[in-house]
Amino acid sequence: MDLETFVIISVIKIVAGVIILLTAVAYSVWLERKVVGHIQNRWGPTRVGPFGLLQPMADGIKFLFKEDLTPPHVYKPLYIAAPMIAVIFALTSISVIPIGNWITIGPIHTPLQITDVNVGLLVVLGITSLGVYGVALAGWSSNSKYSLLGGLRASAQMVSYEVSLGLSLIGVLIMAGSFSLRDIVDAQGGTFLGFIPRWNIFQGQFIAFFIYLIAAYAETNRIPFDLPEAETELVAGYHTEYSAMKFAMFFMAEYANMITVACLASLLFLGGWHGWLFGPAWLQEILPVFWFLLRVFVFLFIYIWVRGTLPRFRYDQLMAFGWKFLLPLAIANIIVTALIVALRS
Amino acid sequence: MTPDLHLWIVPVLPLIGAAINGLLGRRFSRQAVAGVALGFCGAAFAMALGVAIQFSSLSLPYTETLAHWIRAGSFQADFAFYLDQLSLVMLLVVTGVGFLIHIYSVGYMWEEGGFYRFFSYLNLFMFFMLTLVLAGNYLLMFIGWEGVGLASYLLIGFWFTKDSAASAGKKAFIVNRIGDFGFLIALFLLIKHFDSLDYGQIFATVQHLSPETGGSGLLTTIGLLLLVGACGKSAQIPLYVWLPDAMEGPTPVSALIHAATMVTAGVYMVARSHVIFERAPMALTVVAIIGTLTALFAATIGVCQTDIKKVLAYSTISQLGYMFLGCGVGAFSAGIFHLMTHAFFKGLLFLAAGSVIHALGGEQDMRNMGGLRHKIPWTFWTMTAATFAIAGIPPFAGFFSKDEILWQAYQASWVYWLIGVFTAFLTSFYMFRLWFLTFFGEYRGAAAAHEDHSAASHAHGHGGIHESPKVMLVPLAILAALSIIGGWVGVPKALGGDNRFEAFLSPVFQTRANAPQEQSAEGAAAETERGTELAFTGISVAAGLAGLYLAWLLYLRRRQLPQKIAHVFGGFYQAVLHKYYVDEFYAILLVKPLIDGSTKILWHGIDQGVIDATVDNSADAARGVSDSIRHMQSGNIRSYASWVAAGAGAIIIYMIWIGAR
Amino acid sequence: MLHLILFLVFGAICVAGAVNLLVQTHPINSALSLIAVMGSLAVEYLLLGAEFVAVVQVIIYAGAIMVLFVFVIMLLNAGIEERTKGSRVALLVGVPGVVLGSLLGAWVLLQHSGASSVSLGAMPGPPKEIAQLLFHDFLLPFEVTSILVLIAIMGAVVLAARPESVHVTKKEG
Amino acid sequence: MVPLSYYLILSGILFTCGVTGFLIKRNIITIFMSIELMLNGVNLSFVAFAAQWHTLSGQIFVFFVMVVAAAEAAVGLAIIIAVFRTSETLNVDHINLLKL
Repeated sequence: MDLETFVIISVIKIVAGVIILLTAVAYSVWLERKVVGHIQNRWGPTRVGPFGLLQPMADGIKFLFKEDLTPPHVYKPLYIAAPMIAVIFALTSISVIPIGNWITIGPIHTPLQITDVNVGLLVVLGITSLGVYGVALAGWSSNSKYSLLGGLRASAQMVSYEVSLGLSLIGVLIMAGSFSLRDIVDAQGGTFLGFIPRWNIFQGQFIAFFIYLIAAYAETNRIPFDLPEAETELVAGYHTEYSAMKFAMFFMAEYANMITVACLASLLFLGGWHGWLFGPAWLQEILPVFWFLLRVFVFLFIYIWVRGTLPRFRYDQLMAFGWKFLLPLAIANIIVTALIVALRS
Repeated sequence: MTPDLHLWIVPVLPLIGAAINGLLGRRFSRQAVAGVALGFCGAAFAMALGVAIQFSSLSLPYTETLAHWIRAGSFQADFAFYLDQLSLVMLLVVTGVGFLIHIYSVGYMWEEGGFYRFFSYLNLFMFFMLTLVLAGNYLLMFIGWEGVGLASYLLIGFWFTKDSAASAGKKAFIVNRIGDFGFLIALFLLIKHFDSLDYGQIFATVQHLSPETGGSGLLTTIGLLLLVGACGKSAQIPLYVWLPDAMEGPTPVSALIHAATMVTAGVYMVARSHVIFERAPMALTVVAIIGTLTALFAATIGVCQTDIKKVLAYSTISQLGYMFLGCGVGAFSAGIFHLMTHAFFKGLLFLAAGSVIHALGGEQDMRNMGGLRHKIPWTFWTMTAATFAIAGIPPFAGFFSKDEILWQAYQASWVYWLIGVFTAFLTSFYMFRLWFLTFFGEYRGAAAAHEDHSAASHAHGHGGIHESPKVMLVPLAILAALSIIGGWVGVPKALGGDNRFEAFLSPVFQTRANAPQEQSAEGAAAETERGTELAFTGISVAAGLAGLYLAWLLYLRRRQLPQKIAHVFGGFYQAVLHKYYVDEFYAILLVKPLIDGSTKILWHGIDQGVIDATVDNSADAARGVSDSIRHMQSGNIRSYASWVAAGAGAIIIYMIWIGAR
Repeated sequence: MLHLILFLVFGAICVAGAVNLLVQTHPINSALSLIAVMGSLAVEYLLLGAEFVAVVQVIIYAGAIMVLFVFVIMLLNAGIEERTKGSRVALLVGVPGVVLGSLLGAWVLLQHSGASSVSLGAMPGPPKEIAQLLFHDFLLPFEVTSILVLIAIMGAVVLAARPESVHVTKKEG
Repeated sequence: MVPLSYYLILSGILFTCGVTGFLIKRNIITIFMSIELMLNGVNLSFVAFAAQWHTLSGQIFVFFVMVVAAAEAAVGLAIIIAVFRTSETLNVDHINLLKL
């Protein structure tokens, strides 16, 4: 493949990736409102389009056309930059995530992934870890006590849970022996005992998955760890002073992060795109994508389900839980996994 | 073939005891301390007996190397142990007598403070003495040599709160240093010329050398230097001055260290080095002369002493002189024989004296004693055995060994013999003087004793004159038995015996180059020799009996006579009473110049003027410079940082300059 | 060529960020400039083939250490730095001095190492080989640094904890 | 193809900026950041030399530097908080208790 083809294909992938991601973000918002509504015995959005399916469009239009309000006494450069930072890093991290196996369209044979980096997982982690700046700077530059408290909470919480999150993945890395997300998924192919798939979650990484799940909720500031935006105490936390499109950016960033996390969970623990393949050749190329999206959907559904079920933690509980329970557990998991792998080889 | 004896365990056992008592003894009860000390010492004795039992099956000399110690080029010194007949005799004497004295000490020291400390030191002494005796090379012997000096220092100064005891300890230590200095130089010479300190190697080399004629030569030098060391340790002229003062220590210490074992180390060393001495006739002659002079000299002083322990101390010096005389005339086995019997009866004498002192609550002056034979009969009878032994009355132990030495001395020169016999007479005299003054007549010290009783620092809790406890009497009895029969192993041929002791030791000493005695002892001359020997034996016995008679006459029958005699001899008596003013002489000649030199030159001149001044002035200079520089310390972090950066910049520029050159 | 262009672009960002760190009076701006420097340094590492180092640079430096800085700036609400005469003098004397020194150093380096050069992807740093080095050849230093970090954690907790208050919930990441 | 010296010059510039910042800045946090800048400059030359000599040891040293930097940041920032708590200022010119 020559350079021109490479550039063209990459641009196509990037555009497609962004569009798919933004659509997914929009509809996961819809999904959340709908599901939470049903959990709370309400209907959720119903007016715009059938089942309220056009509601995300309406929301987008509303955000675009509202007045962009800048409060006085804010530190303007950062006040403007903060939501951009948040959304940029949220969208960037999708670039190394594969959503399926290789596909062949005519003469072109390409992976379903914007770029395959051999330290892909670390790239995702690195970009995610930069996302905290959006929240922190937003909180500080707003020059409001609620925002500042939210920003402080967010940065402390995200830095703390990033440790557990990173450590929970090491077990998976030991099993796969690679940082490349594609290699990790490939390592989970096949079955053992005839019917159990070789997903990491079935290979002793259940505890790691559990840690990852909890840490991921904290990383994305979701209930039950949504302390930074706790409306009952901090009004709306770090985005109290934001409105219109800037607020929408934070919103998009949060849901994009959720999707990234869901993708990562599917890839690392749930066997990626492995699944039942049948039918003609073209179907066999598409089916992995379907299986992968199905997992992501399930994961997102659990996100929403948890939101509709659990109350919010207290701040000291949150910190104690992260440092005193999850971190030792993650380390223990690493030790046990490493021992097993070392003994097996 | 040869069984592994693990000789190293013998010295290490008392060391363990010393360590346990020294480190933990403070918390132990007295019974436990005594148990530990006796246990380890007794184990060493048992081990020594075991060695003796296996002895006949050994190929001698038996050597055992525990570990390498020093390796420098071709020179090598190991932790090696060496066992032959000589070592075995010493081993048995040291452990046996040492064990008995340990037992005795339990009773003697029971009331004293620092009980655990005493036994720790005593065991430590045993360790070093056994190291000295069993060492396989001169270096290890030197370790033991220094170690017994240390233990002796500690034990002499055991009552360190008493000024005289502390200074006596120091004196012993310092005088011994002079001897050790000679010993060390002898060792250096050995290393230089033989590249070894190992007995076997050195003796094997030396054996092939012919005797040195004339008064100089390597072996003579080494021999004389070794003799200096021996003189220090064995209290010979001119280094004997420490031993009388050493009586400040507890009496069992005097018995063990300053009579039976440590002071004989010099004799042992000379006997051990006989191969060297035999090829250095000049050195051997010096040994004999020094021995003779010491014997006579110390005996005369002993005549006038009134302190019971001092008499015994000078007696010890005198007897050591006998041993040197024996060695000096080439009769090493006779010297060792006398060493052994002396260990028995002199140890016994000290222990019995200790028992007397114990009975009188600390009284040591014979003028305050008298008539004690009914009050402390056990002590009296054991002491009697020892006194007869040392006086050379047959068939007590001392008779055989002393007679052997005198006979051998006569064969070398009649002068030695004459002085020896006169000394034997003096010995007999002052010993019976002691005996009569202590045990006969009537008691002269009642009032004094009672006053002492309350005032003496180590007075005993129960009043009156009393016999010592059993734990003290049993060793006395055993030693008394040994004093009586101990000499029978060496009954000379002249008296119908076969001198088994000399025969036993002969493998060690047979290597002598010139042995006129042995050559002449064989053959036709033997019969006439025997008659002469018998005659001489008669003379020495007569000398001993004469001493007994004179002592009886002067101190029991005609009590006023000694005063008159002292009056008649006037100046000489004063000189003898003051030990010939040797201490004063040393003080003027050696000690005072040393102290003055140290004070004026080393202290005021060098230490204060040069060393202190250097330190003081440099400190002053540093303070002056700091006073001006400290203003740089502004408290401003950035100014500090600037200095660091400037320094780093300077280094970088320098590096660039170096690189660009 | 592409390599040189990328190097120059991100090198320029580095230098600009570093200079901005000096010029800015508000610490948060300095911190953000430093993050920019670190990010572009990560790209420089990528150009040198050290992709693992590059990612770790982002995660640790930009993602953890600088977050800590920003956090502390926010916590202490550090204000704008005041200027005094001394600092102007330092600027007038120091900046030309620094520029001169840099030029001198650059000249020396150019003189003495002109021949050697690095090409794109010349030496990839695969994580496996790095792990082999880190956990095998450099195991002892690695363990020592881990103890260092442990001590640092405890030190930070002790230093930052308020002695009088019991419910200290703030954590240093 | 980029000459090694370019990387070294960039590293030197970063290091010099760090030194300068350390000397001219007054805010203790900024001073601290200058130190981090210096460390980054050094790291760059480590990686450049690692690429130059085709050995990974240089990269390993970068890790160690990072760990030390992290430890330093944790302790240093804790000290800054403690200092701020007692003296209510971050200006190093006002923190001069070490003065004579």
